[in-house]
Formats: sequence, C-alpha cells, structure tokens
Amino acid sequence: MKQRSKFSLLLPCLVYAAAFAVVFIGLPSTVFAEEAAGISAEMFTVNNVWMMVATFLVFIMHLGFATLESGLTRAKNTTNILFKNISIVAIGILTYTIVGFNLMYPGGEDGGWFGFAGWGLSTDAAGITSAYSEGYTYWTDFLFQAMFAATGATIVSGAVAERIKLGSFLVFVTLFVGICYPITGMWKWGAGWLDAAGFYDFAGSTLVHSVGGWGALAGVILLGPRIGKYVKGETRPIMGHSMPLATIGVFLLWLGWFGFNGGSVLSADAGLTSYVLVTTSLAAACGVVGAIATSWWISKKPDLSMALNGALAGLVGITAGADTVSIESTCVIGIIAGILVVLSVMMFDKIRIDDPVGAISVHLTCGIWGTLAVGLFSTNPDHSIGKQLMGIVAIGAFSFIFAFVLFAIIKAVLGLRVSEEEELKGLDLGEHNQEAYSGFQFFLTQ
Amino acid sequence: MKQRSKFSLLLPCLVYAAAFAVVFIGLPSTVFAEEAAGISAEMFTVNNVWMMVATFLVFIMHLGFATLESGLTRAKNTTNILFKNISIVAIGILTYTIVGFNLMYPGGEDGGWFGFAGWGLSTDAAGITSAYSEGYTYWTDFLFQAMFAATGATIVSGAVAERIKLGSFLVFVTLFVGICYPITGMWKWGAGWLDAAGFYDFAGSTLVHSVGGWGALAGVILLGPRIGKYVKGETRPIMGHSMPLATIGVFLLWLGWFGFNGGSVLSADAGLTSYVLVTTSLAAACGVVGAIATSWWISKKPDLSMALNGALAGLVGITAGADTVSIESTCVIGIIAGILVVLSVMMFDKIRIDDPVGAISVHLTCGIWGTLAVGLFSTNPDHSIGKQLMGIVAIGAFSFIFAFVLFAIIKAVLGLRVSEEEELKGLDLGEHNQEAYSGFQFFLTQ
Amino acid sequence: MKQRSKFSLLLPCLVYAAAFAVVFIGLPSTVFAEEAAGISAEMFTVNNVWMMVATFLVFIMHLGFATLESGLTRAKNTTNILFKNISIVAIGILTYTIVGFNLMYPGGEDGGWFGFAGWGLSTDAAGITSAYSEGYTYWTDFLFQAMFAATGATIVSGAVAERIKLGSFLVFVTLFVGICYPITGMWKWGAGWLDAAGFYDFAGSTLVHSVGGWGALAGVILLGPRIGKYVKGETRPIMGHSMPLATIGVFLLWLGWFGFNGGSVLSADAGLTSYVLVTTSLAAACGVVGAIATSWWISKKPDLSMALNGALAGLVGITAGADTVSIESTCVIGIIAGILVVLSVMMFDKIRIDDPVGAISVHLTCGIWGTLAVGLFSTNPDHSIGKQLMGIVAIGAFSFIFAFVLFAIIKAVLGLRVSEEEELKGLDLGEHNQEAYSGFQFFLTQ
Amino acid sequence: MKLIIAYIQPEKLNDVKQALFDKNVSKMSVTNAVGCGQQGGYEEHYRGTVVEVNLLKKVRVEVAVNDDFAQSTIEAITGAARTGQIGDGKIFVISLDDCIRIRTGETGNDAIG
Amino acid sequence: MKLIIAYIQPEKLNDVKQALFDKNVSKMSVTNAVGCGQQGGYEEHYRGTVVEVNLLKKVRVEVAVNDDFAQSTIEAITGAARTGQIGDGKIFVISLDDCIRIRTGETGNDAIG
Amino acid sequence: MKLIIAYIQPEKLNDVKQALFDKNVSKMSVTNAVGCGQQGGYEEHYRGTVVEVNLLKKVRVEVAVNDDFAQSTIEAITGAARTGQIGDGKIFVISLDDCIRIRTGETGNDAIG
Ligand SMILES: Nc1ncnc2c1ncn2[C@@H]1O[C@H](COP(=O)(O)OP(=O)(O)O)[C@@H](O)[C@H]1O
Ligand SMILES: Nc1ncnc2c1ncn2[C@@H]1O[C@H](COP(=O)(O)OP(=O)(O)O)[C@@H](O)[C@H]1O
Ligand SMILES: Nc1ncnc2c1ncn2[C@@H]1O[C@H](COP(=O)(O)OP(=O)(O)O)[C@@H](O)[C@H]1O
Repeated sequence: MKQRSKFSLLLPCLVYAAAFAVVFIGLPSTVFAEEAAGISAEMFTVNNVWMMVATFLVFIMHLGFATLESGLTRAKNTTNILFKNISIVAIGILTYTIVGFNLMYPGGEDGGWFGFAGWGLSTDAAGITSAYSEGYTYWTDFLFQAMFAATGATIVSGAVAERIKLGSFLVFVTLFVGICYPITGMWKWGAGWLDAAGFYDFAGSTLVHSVGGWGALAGVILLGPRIGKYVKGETRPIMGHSMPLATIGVFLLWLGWFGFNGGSVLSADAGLTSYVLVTTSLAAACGVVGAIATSWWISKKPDLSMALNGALAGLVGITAGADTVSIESTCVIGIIAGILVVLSVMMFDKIRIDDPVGAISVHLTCGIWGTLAVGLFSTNPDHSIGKQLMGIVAIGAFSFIFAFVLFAIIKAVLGLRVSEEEELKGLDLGEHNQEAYSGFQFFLTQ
Repeated sequence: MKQRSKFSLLLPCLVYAAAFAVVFIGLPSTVFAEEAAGISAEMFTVNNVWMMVATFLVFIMHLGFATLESGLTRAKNTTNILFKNISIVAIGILTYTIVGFNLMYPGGEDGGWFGFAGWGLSTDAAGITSAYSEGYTYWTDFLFQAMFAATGATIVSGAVAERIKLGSFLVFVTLFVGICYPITGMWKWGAGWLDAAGFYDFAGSTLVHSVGGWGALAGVILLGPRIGKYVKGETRPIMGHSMPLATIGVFLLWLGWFGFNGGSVLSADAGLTSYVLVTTSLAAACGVVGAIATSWWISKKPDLSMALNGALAGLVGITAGADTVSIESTCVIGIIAGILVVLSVMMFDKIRIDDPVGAISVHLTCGIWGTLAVGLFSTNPDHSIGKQLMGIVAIGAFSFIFAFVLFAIIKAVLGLRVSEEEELKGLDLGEHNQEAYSGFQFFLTQ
Repeated sequence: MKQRSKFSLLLPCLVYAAAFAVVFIGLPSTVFAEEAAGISAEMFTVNNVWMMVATFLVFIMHLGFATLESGLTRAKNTTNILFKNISIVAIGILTYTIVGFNLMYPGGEDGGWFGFAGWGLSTDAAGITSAYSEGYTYWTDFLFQAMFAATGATIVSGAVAERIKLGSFLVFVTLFVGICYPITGMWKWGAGWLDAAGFYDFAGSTLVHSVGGWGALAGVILLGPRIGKYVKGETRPIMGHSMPLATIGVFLLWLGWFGFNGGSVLSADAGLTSYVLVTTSLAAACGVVGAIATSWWISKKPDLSMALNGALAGLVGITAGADTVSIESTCVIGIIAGILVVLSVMMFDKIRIDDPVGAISVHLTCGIWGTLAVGLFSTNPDHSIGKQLMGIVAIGAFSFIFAFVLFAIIKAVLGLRVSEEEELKGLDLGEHNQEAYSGFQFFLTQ
Repeated sequence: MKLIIAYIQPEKLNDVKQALFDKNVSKMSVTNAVGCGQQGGYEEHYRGTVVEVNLLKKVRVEVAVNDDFAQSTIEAITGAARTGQIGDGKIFVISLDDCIRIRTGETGNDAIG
Repeated sequence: MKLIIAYIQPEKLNDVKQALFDKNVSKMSVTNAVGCGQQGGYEEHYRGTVVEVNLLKKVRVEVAVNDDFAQSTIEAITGAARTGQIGDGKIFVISLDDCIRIRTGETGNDAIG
Repeated sequence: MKLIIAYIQPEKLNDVKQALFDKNVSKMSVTNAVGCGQQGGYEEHYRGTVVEVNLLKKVRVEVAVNDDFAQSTIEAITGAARTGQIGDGKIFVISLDDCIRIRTGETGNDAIG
C-alpha cells in the first residue's frame, strides 16, 4: 500500500514534469499597456485591478473550504482534510496552467464541444493590453479562472472526507480539475455549444458548483457512508469538532463570493459589479433566514451548522443569475435555497448518502436550483427554463459519468477507502502519522 | 418557552415577508455608466471599486467580531455566539434593505429629525452613474452602509453574551438595527439636524460605535452579571476559552477598519484615503502600546486580552476624526484610548457591569473619547468640543433610551435571560442542543 | 526580574515619547490631487488604490504569521506567541514612523551606505499628488513600507518561540526593525550602493526574508534549543498544537503575498502586476508539490506541516524575481524551494539549530535561493549571480552581526531565556499568567 | 486511609471545594469525566438528525483522607453537591493500603494531608 | 461491592456500553486516558523527524456494581471489547467499601444501581 | 496485586516512564488531572482582575503491578518525580481484587504484566 501511495503521488508529479517539458512559455513584455481603440489605459487598468482583487477573493475561498470542512468533521481527521485542501489549490493551479486553461478557452470556432489551445501558458505583447480583453490581461484572466477551477475539486473533498484514501483522492482531483471541469466549462464560458444554445450561467451555479456536486455524489456513492453513520436503520449524526472553524469558513466563503460573482462581470463596470454584490449579499442573508427558520421549525432548536449552510446555499443559488434577477427575485431565490439545503441534507441522510459537510446539498441541490431560477426569474427574455434544464442535464450527465468512471477505475486500481481500523483511529494517524491537535485530549469514540 | 422561541423567530420573518410584499424594487440598467459632467467614467469607476473594496473589508469585520467574542467567552457558549453573529449579518442586511437605508438617507430637506424614503431598494438608471454620487453607485452605497449597520448590533452581542436568550436577542437586534441605528445615523450622515449643527463624526465613533455601546450598556444593566462573576464582593474573572480566536478577531477587525475609515472618504481620493489609512493604523498601534503599558503596570504582567482591546480602542478612538487630525494628535488619541480601555474595563467591573468581551469599554468609552478628540485636536476650526458634546449626548440619550425601553419590553414579554441551569450548563446545549467542540473535554466548572 | 520586564517595556515607550517630541509632523492638505504632467488623475488614483489594497494584504500577513507560529508550537505557549505578534505590528509601525521610513528612504545622493531624512512623518502638498510618485501618495508609500518592515521581525519571533523572555524580545524587535532593517533596505530600495552595483531583489527575498532569517538564526544560536528537543543525540520532534491554525496562517500568508509582490510593482500597471501574481501563485503551488514529494519520499508519509512550509518556501523563493523570470523558471524555482525547505529543516535539526516553526529554513534558506535564482533565471541580462551573491553576503553579514551583537547585549543585560521551570510550565503562565485555552485540558508533558 | 471518589455535576465543583476546605480537607485531585446514570441523557440536534447523548459531562473528584476524616469528607461532598435532582452524582469509598508523599518519602497517615 | 475499571480501545466504547445495558448495568463513568502496554506504540512523523508515541489513546470506563453483578459486568466488557489483537485492554477489579448516592444519601448496595 | 496511583508534575512524566521501564514495569495508564494540595496555587491575571488558581495541572499515572513489584514501582516513581519542591505529588496504593486481560481472558497475576 505504501508503494501505491507513493505512486499515486508520483503520477501527478510526472504529468507535470512531462507537461512542462513541452510547454512553450511566453514572457511578459513589461512595457506599459498601450490602450486599444475604444477603452482608455485608465479604464483598462481599473478593470484589471478589480479583476485582480476578485482573484484574491476567490483564492481565499480555499481557506474557507479548508476551515469549513475541517470544522464540520471530527478532530481525528483534521490534518487529512487540511492536507487535501492545500494540495487541491496547488494541483488546481498547476493543472490549469498545463492543460485546463487551454481546454476551457480553446479559442477557435464558437459553439463546439471540445477544443485545445495547446500546452501551458503563453501570450504575446497584446496579452497585456486591452486588445486581449477590455477587462483584464491574459495573466489576470488565467489566474482568476485558475482559482475558480480548484473550487470544483474542493467541493468533492468535503463530501468524501473522513474515509477516502489520500493518494486516490489526489489522483482524482488532478484529472477532475484538469480535464472534466474545463471541458464542461468550455461548453458555456468558452463559447461552446451550450452558450450558443442560449444556456445562461453567470458565475457558475452549474459550471462550478454543480460540477463539483456531481463529482461529490459519485464519490460518496462509491465510497459508502462512514462507519457509525447509519446503524440499524437509524441515522446517527457524527458531529463536527469545531464550530468556530466552520463559522470562519462560511464568512470567508461569503467574502470570497464577492469576487466569485463580482469578478464574473469581467470588468469593473460600476453599475453591474455593485448590483451583483448586492444580490450576492441579499441571497446569502435570505439563505441564512430560510435555513434557520426551516431547521428551527423541524428540530425545534436553531442549528448553527444549518444557518451556516444556509448562507452558502443562498450564495450558490444566486450565482447563476446574480446579474439578471431583480432584488425581489433575489430574496425569493435566497430563501428557497436556504429551505432547500436543509431539506436536502435530511433527504440525503434518508437515502444514506453520507456527506459529512453537506457539500452535495449546498453545491448540487442549490446549484441546480440557482440555474433553474434564472429561467424563472431572469429579466432577460432570452433565458428560459428549457434552456437552463438542457444545460443542467448536459453538464450534470457529463460530469457525473466522468467522476463516477474515474472513481471506479481508481477504486479498482488503487482502492478508494481506508481500512476500517484506520477510519476508526482517524486518517490523521493513518494517512499522515500526524495529529492535528497534539497534546489535547478528545474522545475518539465517535 | 419553546413556543416563544419559535415566535420570536417568526416575528422578524413575518416582518420581512410583509415588507417585501410592498416593496417596489428597481432593476439595474446594465448599460455602461455614462459620466456626469465633471467626473470621468474612469474616475467614477475607480471610486466605485475602492468603495466596493471598503465594503468587503467592513463585511469581514463581522467575522472579526464573531471570533473575538467567541474567543473571549467560555467554550460552552461558543455555538450560541457564532449563531448570533451569523444571524446579525443576515438581519442587518435585510432590515437595512427594507427600512434602514431609507430611514438613514431619506433625502428631502436637510436638517431634519426623521424621514423615510419608502420601503425597499429602488433606483433609476442614474443610480449607477456619477449623477447619483461621484464616489459610488446606488448599489455600492447601499451595501457599504448596510455592512456598517450590522456592526452596531454586533457590539451589543458581545456584551450580553453567555446569558441572553437567543430569541429575545434576535428580536432586539432586528429593531435596533432596523430603526434606532438609522434614525440617529440620519441626524448626522443623512444631513439631519446634527449635521446642520456642526457636529462631526467622520466614520462613526459615535454614530456606530457609541450607539452599539449604549445598546450594550442597556442590555447588560437589564440582564445583570453572569453567575459567578461577582461573588462576595469580589470580581472573579471568567476567562475566555481561546486566545487564538480572539487574536484572529482583532486582526480582522483592524483589517476591516481600513475599509470602515478608508471607505468613509466616500471616494478613492488618493491623498485623503491614504492619509486616513495611516491615522487608522497609527492609532491602533498606539492603542496597543497604551493598553499594554497600562495593564502591565497595573497587573505586573502583560495581558494579551488587553493588548487586543487596546488595538480596538485606538481604532474606535480615531474613527471620528481620522481625516481631520494630525499625525501627532493621532498618536495621542491612540495612546489615550489604549489607556482608557484598560481603566474602563476595570471600572465597569467595579460597578458590576459585566461585559464579557469589554465591548462597552471599547466601543462606548473610546467612542466618546474619539468624538471628543475631534473637538480637541481637529485641524478644522469649525469643529468644537461643544458641538461634539452635543452630538454625543443627543445620540447617546436616544439610543440608550431606545435600547433600554426595547430590552425592557422584551424582558416583560419574552424574558431576557436563560435559566440558571441553562447558564451553568452553557447556552450551546440550552439554546441549540449543539456543542461547539464535540469530542473535546473541557471543564464546565467555571 | 519583574523590574527588568517593566523596564524593557518602558524603553520602547520612552523612545517613542522622546521621538514624538522632536517630530515635525505635516498635515495632509485634503485638496483633490492635482495631476502632474504625464499621468492623469485617474491613473494616479487607480495606482494608489492598488497600492492601498496591497498594503491591506501585507497587513494581513501578520495575522498569518500569528496563526502559523502559534499553530506550530505548543498550547502552553500560545498566549505568549500571540502577544508577541500583536506587539510586533504595533512596534513595527511606530518605529517605522519615527525613524525607519526616513532611514530607508533618506533621499539625498544615490549609491550611499547610510542616510537619514529626519524624524517622523511629514510631507507637503505635493506628497499626495503624482509629483511625489506616479504610483502612490506619500502616505500610501509609508504605510505599505511600514507593513513590510514589521514582517522582518515576525520571522524572528517564530524561530525563538517557546523560550525567549518577552521583554528581551520586544527590545530586540524595536531595534532590529527600527534600525537594522531600514539600513540594509536602503542599500537597495533606498537607491543605495547595492542598487548602484546592480543587485536585484524585486520584493525582498533578501531585503525582508533573509534579513529576518539571519536575525532568527542569531537568536536561536544564542538561545539554544528548547528543553527536550535534542535528547541523547536524538532529535525529538515537539509537535505543534493546532494544524488548523497553522493552515489558516499559510493561506493568509499566500494571500498577503499577492500584495507583497503585487504591490512591489509600485503601480497598478496591468501587465506587470498580473504577471507577478501568476508567478507568485505558481511558485507557491510548485513549492507545495516539491515539499510534499520530498517529505513523502523521506518520511514515507505526507507531512502537512511540510506541505504548508512548501507553499511559503515557493513564495519566498519567487519574491526576488517575480517580475523577471519566465513561467517555466518560476516552476523550477518553486519546486526547488519546496525541496530545499524540507532538507533545510532536517539539516538544521541535525546541527541542533532548534527552530520550532521552520522560519530559518523558509525565510533564510529560500530567501537566499530566490535571490540567487534571479541571477540564474532572470530574463534581464543585467542580472548576474555575482551581483546577487554580493547582495546576499553584504546584507547577510550586516544583519546577522547586528542581530547577534544586539541579542548578545540583551542577553548580558536582561537575560534572553526564561527559567527552566517557566519553559516547562509554559510561557503563557510564566510571562503572562494567562492561559490560551482556559477550561481545556491538554498534556503538558511535552 | 480511604480514597473517596465522587462524581458530581461540573458546576458544583467550586461549592464542593469550599465545603471540603471548611472541613479542613484541602487536598484533592479532579478530572473530567462523562457519565451515564439515572439521569438518562438528552438529545442534541445536528444537521436535521437527533443525537441521543447519554454520557453527560461530570467532574470526578478524588480525595484521599485518613479514616477519621472519611465521614466528614463524605458529608461535605454530599452537602455541597446535592440539589435533589437526578444527576447529582455518586461517591465511592475505597480502602487505601498506603499513601506516599513524593517530596519527602513520608508514608501512611502522615503523607495524606 | 466492586469497582470495575476497564481500559479499552476508544472505538469499542459504544459496543461496551451496549453490552452493559444488555446486562442491566446502565451506570458508568468514562474518562479519556492514554496507555502504554504490550501494544508498543507507533511512530508519528513531524517535520522530518520521527516521534515514538507509546502512549496510545484509550478510554477508561469505571463501573461500580454489587458483588453479584461483578462477573457478568466483566464478561460483558470482555466480550464487547475483545478483538483478539494486542491493545484490547485490561480490566481491574477493586473492592468498594461504600457507595453513596448524593441525591438521596442512600448508601451501600441500594446506592449503586 | 496492587493498583498504584501517582499524581505527578506533568513535566516529570517522561522521567517516570523511563524509571518504570528500567524496573521492567512497562504498562501504565495516564490521565490529565488538576490537583490542589500544599502547593497552594498561583494567580492568573485577566482583564484587570486576578484569578486565584488553586487547581494545578497534574498528571495521574495508574500502574497495576503484582505485589512483589509494588515496592520497586513506588521507588521508581518517587525517585523520578521528586524535585524536593512542594507539588511533587502523591502516590496512593490500593489492593486489586483481580485483573483481566481482555484479549486473552487471562486473570490475576498473569494478566497484569
Ligand atoms: N454504578 C456506577 N458506576 C460508575 N459511575 C456511576 C455509577 N452510578 C453513577 N455513576 C456516576 O454518577 C453520575 C450521576 O449518576 P446518576 O444516576 O445520574 O445520579 P443519581 O443516582 O443521583 O440520580 C453518573 O453520570 C455517573 O458518572
Ligand atoms: N499493568 C497495567 N497498569 C495500568 N494500565 C494498564 C496495565 N496493563 C494494561 N494497561 C492499560 O491497558 C491498555 C491495553 O494494554 P495492552 O497491554 O496493550 O493490552 P493487551 O495486554 O490486551 O495486549 C494499555 O494501553 C493501558 O492503558
Ligand atoms: N489527599 C489527597 N487526595 C487526593 N489528591 C491529592 C491528595 N494529596 C495530594 N494530592 C494530589 O497530589 C498533588 C500534589 O500534592 P502537593 O500537596 O502539592 O504535594 P506535596 O505534598 O508533595 O507538596 C496535588 O495537586 C493533588 O493532585
């Protein structure tokens, strides 16, 4: 097994090494940007500053995911989760450098299914002027998109936590982020066939969140529930070990969403960016209210973990239509997302889909809801439920099948799940020989 | 009691629902901003970007409050505190959407006491151009102000922690943020009578911090001290359970203050924004030094919690005059705030005002100090101690009475304080049936 | 000893007080910035906004250091570490206000070894226009640089943790940040002799990180290892108490580095800033991969603390040449930094240099590597290994000797190390009489 | 010599300590425990499902005393920890063969106090 | 009366609890412990060096029972906690001089259950 | 068989463990405890007020040994944990009725080691 673990690490390393060997890499001309016709150097610079700020915000979402996921799981698996999260960021950026960006934005003809612009990063002098885009340079474009890419994988991480083998997970992430995400992403944002067909997804309710959610669902199905979660027909909750960590995570994710959605305007356009920020915040606030009310009603007690998930639900829900729905609709979308996430968590527990952090409910359920909501509420008459459904199904089918097959292959080759003994003692000792809270005593009984 | 809890949640929900029903909500025209005479589209866009960044920073202050407050209280009440903090953000944004913004900026004639511009959010095409304001769009304006609004309530949260009923607190917050804060805010920032009278409060030492502090004081008086805090004439400190959380909180608050003060310039004006950032940082640094020196002197040992409060004290202190005092005066204001906060904490303990996190000392004591300091140190000859005192007293009286009466009514109707048993076992189990640190053992004896 | 502790605090206080007395402090003219010839007011404002954002990001690195350092040390010393970190920020800003900024940027003739522009902060009306600089106002300049200054000292803090006397450390920091850092900084960034000699250090691999690393090395040599680290010829690891805190730290540092490097462009130039952000991220990602692979290979298990250090290693490594190396070279620099940091940690343990958080390996080893890498990989033909070596040696010699002598003097006068009993019981009780995790039980046996 | 082990409600520890001091019993050792007794337990709610918690937080106090102190120690604990409600706790009494003070090497009755 | 102290693997606690319930022993107290026995220990890795951890996480269960329950209690614990692997744990049995229910003041056999 | 319970200073645990190993006593169980004895306590400062802390952090070591090992175990602990300062700790010795090894079901003297 040790051999395999090592191998599973080497694989991505080798891929990277090989890839670099063939990459033609351009160097930036450090000359001042010459403005293209139609946009001033000043406006270009402002737009680019805004997009860089958005990039930072999306980056910090990874810390949000790391703390949320570790907070909602047990202390004995914390090192493992944190390790996965720091690795995902690195893997996401590197695969996106090597193949992802060029799979997702292949250029070439519009309306396609697949394209590839060649390995690695490279641009010419125009790449840093408004000739490339009015909103950002080639480099900003790449980095902003790369930060997005990694979030899809992080969503999977939470759902399969506390039982997946580290090496197997890293192999999955490398291929999922490197291949699956950019392909479906290209269908819409890379001017592919879905875009041509009129599907709308402003910042990625489907392209990012559902894709991650489908990957998570595939993983959970193949892994099965954690030991002790469903016993004798009953669901036994396995409580997260740190609500402060979980709360830090949600606040950081909310913050990051300002960049996720605000940056998806792709320029600093004052009216549009600020409107998107307002819908984003309102949906999150309504998601909190919706989730609190629902969980309070059902459990008779207000559940913090549900309130937190409610904020995320609202955020995922508004992501597809943040720029095209009214304030009123935003509130409806947010509240429904907040209600949905609670019901979805309970429903998945009923059917024994064990998702420790509620990632599937937040990202898949509410991702679908948010995408549909564009069809229902958009102020743009071009949008329709039918077109939205088409996108949801197409992207869902591709990413679920991709993830399922990939997980199944990994399961056959490397194995997917740690041993029962390791699961009971915790993955921190099993996978890392390293405790997260050295010196502290906590009960290992759950 | 369970019934009441549910009711207390329903109340705000219903208010929101009702409000939405009557709201006329505008949709943004997603056209590019047309510049008004006198300011270029570029400058407008930069200004707006700056204000959006400031908005993000003020948002993250809520995470700062959440971690600071939970860090300085006991592990058994952590879930409760975090729940309050995530709720406050949601409630703050929603009440500000429905009534707050339009109470605070009613437009109409200047110099008034009260005004209301109608329910909900709505703007026309001009709202996203520099015709609305040179510094920001309608939407940025709203969101920046909404983030401010919620901070006032968070201040109360820390002071009444570890003993207040959740439902009662949420009702209070809804009405305090929805009604009290915008009314006093309008007096100055909404071009009301205090503004006309020459009162000056740059970013809210009084309008935000003191208002929160007065609310906190009213709550603490009506609640009484925590069990075990004052025993047989002695003060028995009840130690916070996590200094790392508290420290994270203070750093995030300091970061957020860059947006709080920097954004209060209301444009990206290079000279003024950067100067305000310098005074803000210097005051915080001096606050730290002042508090460390004072507490080291008095207790013979350097007290981390006091050093942290010292930073906040300096920040609150400089908030009223960050743009109008010299560098030298800034240092004096900061050091005095740092000294004041330590003495104030000890003084409030003497008179048995039990404030677990020192919120009253930080926000009320230093808020008053900072507002007075404008009268003492301002480089603008129009400012005077007399005018400052008038504002402090007027706003203090209104918000203290409002909060006191509101808390008193809630106390009579819903009850304000949890049962002794619940307080001893912790509000996490009592109010939420949910532990913050599942699996960890900690002493419940304190 | 109590007397001394108090004295050691008073010293900096008095220095500040004295300094303020002689400071001539200018007031900002709050007029709107008049643009200088050649750059529009809009561009100046964007640039300045960008630099302010960068300042915020560098500020938040201090929280990153605080959490990283406390996470990688034991629970019994956590209050002490957090106290040091909040103090360092305050001391850094204040010393930089009083002397640092004017030592580092003395103006006057280029190519010098030492200069001083006078005490305190002061500027005229031009200081807030593009006449001062096209990229920022005087105030932004100061604050951005001040945030840098304090990071040097924080690096020392981690390496000497868990055994240094608080008072002694504070005295060291005051003089190290106030005098040593700005003098060597001036040699390059203040247009001093190293700059004239062609040495290149874009954002401070040497000027900030190595300087901090040399200070740390001097401190560790004079302090000796922690009790129990090297026993009977064996290295006994002393495990950090909180991996979540350490992970939060690394993510925040990575975020902060966007400002550290991105801001070092000194304007918002779209091409250059965005390119720097890409190299920064890629190097960090490669550092993670390099460190994981190396530590997995050596220890047979993937080590989270090494993965985290790997990210920082990559970041330190790219800092010197972030704007002048190709994407390909960036990856090589990052991977080598990641490998180096692991080997360096193990090497220092071999020679019994006990550095609890790996600060010397991250900042000194990789700082040297990054500076050399400019000579190896720079696309600018003016850069050479020889010139880089010269800078490394000159700055290294000065800062190591300065720190060593300073520490030695402090050791003789105040003592450097806490008593054995205090070290065993923890500095939280010894130095502060304050626990970091009140109510929790943790083993004190290590 | 007896070793008296008492499981009490956490919030009663201070009272028990005080009561023991009043009886001149000033030495004791305390650990955290969770216990399951007549008290039954309570439900926690987490993410839509219910957790039956029947291991409640308790504090375990160990006091070694000479035989003539045993009764008053038990009384002091009982008096201070009793609320009359289920969950008040239990006291167990064990015979001690010996007691040694590490610092001095004293043994037996001399070592205990 | 006997006080039965069992050190078991943490993950066996739920099974042991269930087994005791099945034998009508429903009262117990549990603490966290670390133990060192035949199991030897394991290595942790941290920053390039190896830590020999030979204090393994265990759970300590204390059950006070009347004499006639002692044997079945021991059997229940043994049955539920045994995996046959080193590290399964130990049970220690001590004679109890007395047992007092704090709530009622009952003593002896009546108080224990 | 004896059950030896020692309360020692936390930082002495490693030494005690080593001393026991040297005497061929390699099994033990350790828990965290806080204790109150002659040592008195110390003051913590928090937000301007003083906390009198008189429950000091201790480590509780439990070693079950056969009778002929008892004396040497006590000596080993005493030797390793003694500094001569107040707070060094206490050792309590209790008679064990029985000891069972869960893995094998062995009892009595055979099970203990
Ligand atoms: N027989 C027993 N063995 C071990 N611990 C016990 C026993 N009986 C009670 N306890 C401890 O005492 C605590 C209080 O017991 P409980 O039965 O709830 O109190 P009461 O009998 O006074 O109502 C329990 O939580 C448990 O920790
Ligand atoms: N003599 C003893 N004294 C105190 N605790 C013991 C003793 N023997 C075993 N233990 C406890 O029981 C646990 C399991 O012991 P171990 O020897 O590993 O089991 P086994 O003998 O069944 O293989 C140890 O970790 C320790 O906590
Ligand atoms: N009679 C006792 N009962 C229970 N625990 C005791 C008793 N005496 C001492 N202890 C434990 O031993 C520890 C050390 O005791 P202390 O009186 O400070 O040591 P010494 O007597 O050697 O000076 C205490 O903190 C407590 O945990």
